[in-house]
Amino acid sequence: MADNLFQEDSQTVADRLAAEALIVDVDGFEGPLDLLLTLSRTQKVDLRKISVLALARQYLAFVERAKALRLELAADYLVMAAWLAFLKSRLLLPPDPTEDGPSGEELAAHLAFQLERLQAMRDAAARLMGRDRLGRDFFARGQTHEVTRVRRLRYSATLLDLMQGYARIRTRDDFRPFVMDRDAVFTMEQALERMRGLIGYSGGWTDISTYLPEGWSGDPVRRRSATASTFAASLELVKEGRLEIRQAENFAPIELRKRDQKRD
Amino acid sequence: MTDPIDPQTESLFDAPPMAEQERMIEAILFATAEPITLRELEARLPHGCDPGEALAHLRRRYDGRGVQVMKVGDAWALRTAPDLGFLMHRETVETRKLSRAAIETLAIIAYHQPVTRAEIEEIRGVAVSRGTVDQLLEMEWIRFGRRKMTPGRPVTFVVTQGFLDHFGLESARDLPGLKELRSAGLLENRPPPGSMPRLVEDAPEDESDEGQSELFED
Amino acid sequence: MTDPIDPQTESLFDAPPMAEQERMIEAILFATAEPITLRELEARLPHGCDPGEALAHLRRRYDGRGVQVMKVGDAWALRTAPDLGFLMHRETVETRKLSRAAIETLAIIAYHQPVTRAEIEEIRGVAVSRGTVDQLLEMEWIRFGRRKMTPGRPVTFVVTQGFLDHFGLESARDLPGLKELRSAGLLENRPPPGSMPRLVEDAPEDESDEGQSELFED
Repeated sequence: MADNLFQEDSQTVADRLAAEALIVDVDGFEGPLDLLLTLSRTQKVDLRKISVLALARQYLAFVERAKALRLELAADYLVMAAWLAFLKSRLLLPPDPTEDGPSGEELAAHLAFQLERLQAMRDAAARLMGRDRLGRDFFARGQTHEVTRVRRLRYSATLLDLMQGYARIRTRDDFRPFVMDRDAVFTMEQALERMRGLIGYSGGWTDISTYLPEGWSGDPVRRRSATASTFAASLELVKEGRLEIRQAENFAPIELRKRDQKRD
Repeated sequence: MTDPIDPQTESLFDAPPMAEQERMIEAILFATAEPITLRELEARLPHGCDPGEALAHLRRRYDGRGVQVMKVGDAWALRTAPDLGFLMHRETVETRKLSRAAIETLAIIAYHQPVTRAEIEEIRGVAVSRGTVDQLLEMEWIRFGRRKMTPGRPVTFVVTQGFLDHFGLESARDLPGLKELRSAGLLENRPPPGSMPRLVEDAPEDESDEGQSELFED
Repeated sequence: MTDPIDPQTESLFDAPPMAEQERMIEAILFATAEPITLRELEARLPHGCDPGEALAHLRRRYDGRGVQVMKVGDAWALRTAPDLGFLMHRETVETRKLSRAAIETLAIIAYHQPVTRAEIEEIRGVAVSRGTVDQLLEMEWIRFGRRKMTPGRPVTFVVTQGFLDHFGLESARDLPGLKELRSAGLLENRPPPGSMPRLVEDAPEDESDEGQSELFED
């Protein structure tokens, strides 16, 4: 490929320069429509009076030159070239009455419309960017005073919510009036019973938490209930003279020891 | 847009007219993030301007307006008029539905007041979280009643006047009983298997009378 | 200082006098850099105020001043007069340099809105890169409009209040040359006749629609 590129001796230097100028530009084009718009400028006429036939010739010549230089053109440039070749033949040949579809003139008109519309958008974009702009020509307040938002929560409940809530509880009672859901409550009675059984085995000072029943230390609600009842039961046992209790300082662990009955 | 005097068309040596200087200072004070000193103003204005005089004009112009020209140290700034500060606070009220636990606890307190926490737990069948009670206390829908004359003298809860106002009740006795709830279709109409459910009106507890009367003491 | 009327002392049912409403709006607009909608103003003013009328008064008052009351879509903002920009070198914000593709895409969205990605590509004759759209979205100059009621229900793009604010436009109807472009038929979305190649590779409508919806799923 590279070799071939340097063997284009048949071309004059001027030809090559002209071709290369366009090729270098190819990168700068945003697609075939943009290239067509640029080519149309060489006609120096109102876009509405543009000769689409001439434009098609220019475009095809451009593609030929690019091919001659073995330049790979993107597919859409080639699709456009094929279509323009078709359009050119339509514009040049007398219309075939058996053929359906739009006439060459209609197709040319639409292409001219597309070019004009693209040019109009470019002009509009330029005008837009040339306007007085915020932060460049006019300015917003520099020293803003933020609004202090005071958020207030309000809870709502209707009388119906209340009654339904109550009804929910009472109907549950209808079916098991005296069975309470006390899964999460470890009563003082339970704790006392448990402690009475356990204290016989403890010799030295032991952290009260070791007396918590199994399965009650995970869930915070259950742990709280078990801790409270175990503590209350311990106090009860201290009162009975069967246990000693101590705490080194605030929030330090509470420790228990079996009271030596003999020393009493 | 207006048609202001273009400073470029002015003679190179003449300062812009005072009205124009005032406009310039107004724009600068508006757009700067910091208060600005006279010296800085002078540096930013076209040559020959008198920012002191222009400021005096501007200050007079804003006299009594919603925004005022104020001196901050030795600098100048535009500030909201002090009496309009209240416009800079925006209170947003968010309404949230009360949790089921809170509604049930509230309902029990309303129907059984005065009621202790242990009693609420017994009726609901689950422990009452501290947060639920605190929330209801904070909303001022419940308050502490008198202590119960039982061992440990536990505190009781009663509903407040605010509660009655919110629910459009004249008294806690206006709360419908179970019979009415049932006839209103709020309860499934099933014959209770054991004892009739306790109705508020005929609640056997001696405290209930006491509680209601307590409610209307204050 | 002046002795403004304290709105607290007003009757609960009377709105403050118009002059006072004007002061309040002045203070609110001065306090912020963002445009504020009429609705927001109404919410922040005492009950019964007429921000629309007060704004009209305020706008007249600032006519020709160094600061102006500008309408931005359905919102209002105070901005310095554009002719005084030369004084604000220090406040000038460097705007990100937009690519030619981004500028053209922005103009097409502004003039053709609501417009689909496929329509933008049709006008420009090339695929619109995702980065271009992302950049414009990020700058908050464009946003998604409602979906088009065509097969595939593609999303559309429209310009934002931020766009209007940046370019000093009251509404998208005030875009320069809009009327002329419309009467010249250049804002029409004319379908290409028959065999014409779609200039964008992914030709058929439904495919490109699919691409778009995919892009905006999140």
